[in-house]
Amino acid sequence: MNLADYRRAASAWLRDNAPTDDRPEGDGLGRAKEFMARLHDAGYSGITWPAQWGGQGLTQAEERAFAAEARDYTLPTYVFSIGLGMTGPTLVDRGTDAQRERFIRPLLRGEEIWCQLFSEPGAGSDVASLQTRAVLDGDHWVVNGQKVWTSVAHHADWGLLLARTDVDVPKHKGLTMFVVDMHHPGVTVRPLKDMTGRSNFNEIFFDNVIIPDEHRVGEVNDGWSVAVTTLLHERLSISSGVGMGGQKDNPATLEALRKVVDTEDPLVRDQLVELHIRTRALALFNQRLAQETRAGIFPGARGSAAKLLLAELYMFQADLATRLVGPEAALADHPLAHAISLAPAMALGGGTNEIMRNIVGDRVLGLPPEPRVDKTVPFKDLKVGTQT
Amino acid sequence: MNLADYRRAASAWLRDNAPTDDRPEGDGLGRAKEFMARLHDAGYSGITWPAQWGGQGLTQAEERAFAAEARDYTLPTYVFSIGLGMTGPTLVDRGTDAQRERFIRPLLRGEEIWCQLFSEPGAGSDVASLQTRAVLDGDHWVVNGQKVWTSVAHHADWGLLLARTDVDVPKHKGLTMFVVDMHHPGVTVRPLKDMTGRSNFNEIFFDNVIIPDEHRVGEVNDGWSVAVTTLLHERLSISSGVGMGGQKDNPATLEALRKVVDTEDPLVRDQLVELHIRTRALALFNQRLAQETRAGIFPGARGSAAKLLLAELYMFQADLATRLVGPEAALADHPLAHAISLAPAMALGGGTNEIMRNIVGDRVLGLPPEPRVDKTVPFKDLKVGTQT
Amino acid sequence: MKLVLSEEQRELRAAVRDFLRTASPLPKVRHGYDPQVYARLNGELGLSGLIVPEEYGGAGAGLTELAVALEETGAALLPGPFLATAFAAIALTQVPDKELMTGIAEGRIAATLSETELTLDGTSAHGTLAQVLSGMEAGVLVAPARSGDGLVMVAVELAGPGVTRTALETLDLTRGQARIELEGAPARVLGAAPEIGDRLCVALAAEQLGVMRAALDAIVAYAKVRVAFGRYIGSYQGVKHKLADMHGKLEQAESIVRYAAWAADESPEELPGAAALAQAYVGRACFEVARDHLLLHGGIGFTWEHDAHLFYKRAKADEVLLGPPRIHRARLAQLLEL
Amino acid sequence: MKLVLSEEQRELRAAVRDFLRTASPLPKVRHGYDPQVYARLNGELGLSGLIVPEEYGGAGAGLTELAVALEETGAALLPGPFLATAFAAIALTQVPDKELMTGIAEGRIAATLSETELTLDGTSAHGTLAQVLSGMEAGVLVAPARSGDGLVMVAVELAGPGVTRTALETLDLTRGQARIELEGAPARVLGAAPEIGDRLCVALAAEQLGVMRAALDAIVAYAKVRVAFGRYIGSYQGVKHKLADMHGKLEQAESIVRYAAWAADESPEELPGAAALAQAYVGRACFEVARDHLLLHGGIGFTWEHDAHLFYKRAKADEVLLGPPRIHRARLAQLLEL
Repeated sequence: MNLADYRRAASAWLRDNAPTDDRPEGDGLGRAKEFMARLHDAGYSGITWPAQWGGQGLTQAEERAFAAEARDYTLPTYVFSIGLGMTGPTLVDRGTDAQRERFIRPLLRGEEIWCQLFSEPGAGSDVASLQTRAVLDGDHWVVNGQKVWTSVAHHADWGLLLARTDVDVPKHKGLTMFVVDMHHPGVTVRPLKDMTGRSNFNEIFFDNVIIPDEHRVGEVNDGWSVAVTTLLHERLSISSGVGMGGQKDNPATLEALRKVVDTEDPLVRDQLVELHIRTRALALFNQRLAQETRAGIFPGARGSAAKLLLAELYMFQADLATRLVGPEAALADHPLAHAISLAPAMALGGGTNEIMRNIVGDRVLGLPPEPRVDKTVPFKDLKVGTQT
Repeated sequence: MNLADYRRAASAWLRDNAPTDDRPEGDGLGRAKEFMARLHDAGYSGITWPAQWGGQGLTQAEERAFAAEARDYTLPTYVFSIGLGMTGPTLVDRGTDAQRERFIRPLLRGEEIWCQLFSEPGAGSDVASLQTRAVLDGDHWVVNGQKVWTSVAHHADWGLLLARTDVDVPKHKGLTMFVVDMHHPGVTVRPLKDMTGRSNFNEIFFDNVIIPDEHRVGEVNDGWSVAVTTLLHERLSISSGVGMGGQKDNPATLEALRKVVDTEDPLVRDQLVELHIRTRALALFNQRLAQETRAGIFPGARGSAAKLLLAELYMFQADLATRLVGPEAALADHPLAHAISLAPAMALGGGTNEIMRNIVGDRVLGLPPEPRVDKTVPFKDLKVGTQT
Repeated sequence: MKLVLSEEQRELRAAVRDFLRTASPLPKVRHGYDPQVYARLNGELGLSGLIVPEEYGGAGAGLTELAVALEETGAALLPGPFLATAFAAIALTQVPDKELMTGIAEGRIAATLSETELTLDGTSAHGTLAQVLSGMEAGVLVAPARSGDGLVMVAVELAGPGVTRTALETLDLTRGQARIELEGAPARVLGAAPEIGDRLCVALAAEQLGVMRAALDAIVAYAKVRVAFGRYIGSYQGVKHKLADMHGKLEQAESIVRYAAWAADESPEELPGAAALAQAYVGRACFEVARDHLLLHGGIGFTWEHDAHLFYKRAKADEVLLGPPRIHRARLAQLLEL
Repeated sequence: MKLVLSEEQRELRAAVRDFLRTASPLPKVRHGYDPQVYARLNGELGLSGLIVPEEYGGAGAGLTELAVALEETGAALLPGPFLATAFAAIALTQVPDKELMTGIAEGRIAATLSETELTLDGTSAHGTLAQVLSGMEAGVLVAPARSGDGLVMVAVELAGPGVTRTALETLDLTRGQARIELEGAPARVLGAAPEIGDRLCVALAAEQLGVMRAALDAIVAYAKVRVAFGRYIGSYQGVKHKLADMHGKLEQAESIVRYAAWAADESPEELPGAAALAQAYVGRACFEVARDHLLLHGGIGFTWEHDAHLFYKRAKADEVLLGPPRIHRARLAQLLEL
């Protein structure tokens, strides 16, 4: 099938099968799982994944074609996004054949839900300084510790867990990657309320959780290299979404604001012009990155510049909007009160602005690295987390 | 004499003796020297300096009283300012009695002019990495190297010179301070043109310049501690001037701009309001620091915050002014063309903005220091200046 | 011009700070208004009577002293009607009323102020006030009202007849508002409506100064103990330089607040410009510092459990409390005769 | 919409860049306009004829290609009338004139453009043009003139009678202006005056993109070799983070310039908004980057001898070249129907 035919077929399938109601009442999860099974049956789940493990074995071209058609729909795939975007690709790249055989197909069919367990309260930007311990006991590992900022963990069947297995070596060299059963009785999932008052993330506590050694991914103490694979997939899946739409419901856009503020005031108008300028500047940058990608120029770390600019734009626009609207914007049920509470999210998730600036400086501009004090010290002697 | 009497006397003396014309034609230097001699005869030069060496032996109170009276005049003391503000106080603090006897009185009477020779092309913010060498040869030192950013050097009789006397020890530990005769044939003074096209500074080249050992200030290899004394006096004399006036001739102030821009335009008005806000915010901060100083609260490193803000304000206002005025501002003879060329000066002289932020972070906020790679390495093994 | 606190004013500050540290520590402010703390604040420290003239049982102090107190209640994110009562007291210093003044000075009466005009028909007031600060906690409303005699200042008992109050949750978890409808509520005329907007600007700026100082202190303290990549985050210039810039804003904000409070007490002709400057500069600086303090905390700053968002939200709510901030800039333009 | 250069356009860029690297390196630009370099630029590379239609001996390319060339002449701070001639050529594409077009395409004629209206009396033009870009180097002036037939575009020989030129030094050492007085100067009518302001905005933005790219490249290179306190300055976050932010501005500026040039060539209805955006964003970003590139050089950046101030001054002169920058924002407000 040539690409145009592929795209037409995808378009037709989506027209017939995509849910029209993107916020189904009742058993949303059940219906999402049903949809994923149908998506897989139709050949649109795991388009580029190896056919041997349940994928379609096609190319990026087909994946992009499907994504382009799907852009007009809101598919109920959020709960599967960690599995599809991060943990699945990691297993495809680095898992054993037995692991791929066991996990990939149920993941692509939506039968099993995945989460990712890297960040900890004391290890955010600096994930490699994590403290959750896994200790080998015969043919299994015993895990104790705490993870945080975990999406969809309350629905998850499996988690991709990075844990410390050796404290006598430098921090990057004593980590190992595992697949952990989220239904193990030692796993506690607790919703984490964020500053908007909602709970989009979880905290996970591990209390003597057992993991069989065959659920280890990669070699013992080589977990950091596996994590780098996962984080690369994460970055790709974030940067591809940056700035493309996603502002439809935002009450702080120019289109939303022009309806509610006094555009007779020249100063208000000029502020809206500033918002327009910044929004267009970033949107055009993102479109250029997308065009370059299609032309085979891989954006690499330049995506981090786009992510940084997006974080700044979200903050700027919510801040501006509340100032333009005035006292009303401070009422809890005003959309801008939620928007200003949510505004820091983009700057704090997926790497802070400071981390993004380091990435752009180091990898795009090729600037000399900061001297590192943490790469050679045994982990047990290293300062980590919060210390006085 | 009580303070009020002192002040009245100073006021009367200034009324009778201060030059009315602040830009005398012809032999300005000669007349400046005459004025300094009269100032010293009247007891107003070196008010707080020890009487033994030619000062008046009075207190800060008298000095402040005289300064307050003098504020209304433009005294022709610029050419003596390095001696009075930096090198003189250093000799008073750290010189030998013979040096004080020889140098202080002529300095206070304006008979001899001084410059300071610390900065080098490869050692700006990081003065201690300087490379000018002084080698002991019997009872004298032989100096070779280059200094830069030296004010009034073309008039100077003497210079306070910081040079490297040992390269086998870490950089701070191999420096020695000297008094150098600026009339020595090995000294070449060359005006340094800055980006405004004017020459307010000099470059100084030393080619086998001889300094007798009795002109060494402080111990051999203890020059850094002497330099710290000088820099402390420099900082005091800069921060006391920060933001106090000095904007009279600036074409980028609100008062100057309101006469030349279209204040009918609400956007122009709002930009002028922004300029007013920033100017007032800093002016009030400086006034508060001054009031605190008078109340005995020493501002310390907080003066660096004021200096940083002033550097930013100068840059902001010249930039804003040129935008408001438009194409005309780009004509070489428009005052704003000079203003925008001069605007970076405050950010680059007396410590860059980055250095100021470090000082505020470290000394005002007490933040942990940057790890240092340059404090323990022998100078000869240290990266300095510009290197590929 | 006086920009430095006197010995007495520093003592006042220390007293309020010490009191709040134990009586209203940060973990407590999430639970909202505690009338007991409020009673002690007014009783033991006499804060509510600070600017009430001595003849009415107050301390007869000026806005300079009130600013010192508000800076501390701001830094503590004190919940409840302290700012609202201060606003009302500011109005009452211009139209003195023995009953209210004495009640406020004794801490018996919590009041609030609205700048929206009511209509006054004889002794009954009508009107809808969309957003009244601490409107649920206050017992008395002071507001301008249009009557046959022109614009007057009236006092309305909020627990009395003809008053409907609806609690409004706000962005600021520590301090709510209320919608108040008056349909023939008994109103007492206090006098001709005075010009008090400038003083409200100064009082709010003092609270904002406290909020920004506390936010900066919090993130500076965190930067000294939080480690990333084996170093305290405060040792990275990326963090350090931002904190230095925040310090610069704080220094300037404090200078402006001291100046504006001094102008309110000593130099009425400078007050309008000083007050507009205070809101234009300090309101913005306060939010920027609170924002950056939150962002520099990293992920933990985004959690509900952490206090960072409380400062962030108070700063934003304060920034728009007296109207869209551009009104203060517009006023400056007018005062500068631009 | 096309935001990525084609193979052909990349080749053009490489050719111009290579040529300028050897023919007009930075140390040379202080000496000002070199007619020989200019002749080779137009001869060997045919740059002056880039947008001249093929029938007049040009390459018949679009603003997209002209933008590529201007980015490189901007990056090299090329002195002389290249931008001025490009401005004039942009006007001439709307009112084609064989003699001028051919002359420009062949590199014989350097021209300039003024947007100030002259008055036309028969065939003689009158008026005072306060600031004409490269007015001393250009041989022909293209300008709108008010005549009995309405607003027309005219061409005036600047070396001819009735013309008084006064050289004006500007902030930008690499490019001067002139005051031009026309008192009955012979003028040739080219046609009705077209709307060309948008295209001028795009062309200038392309030059500004080059200036900012070169400035950023220069300071990035310096940050890799300059040492302070034993470390390369580019390893300090204080420097690194600022450079990262400058990179973000550059990426956005490039995206806008590509878009605006595409709109000029392919999507006329988008051009006005794209052009105003280009000046509003790129003009500002260019100066900010040039400013920070100078400041990050430290003291050496303040010296006359160093090149940093050349970029800084070009960036500022360019920012105000087409008027106070607020006019571009005002136009955006109008186009957005705000």
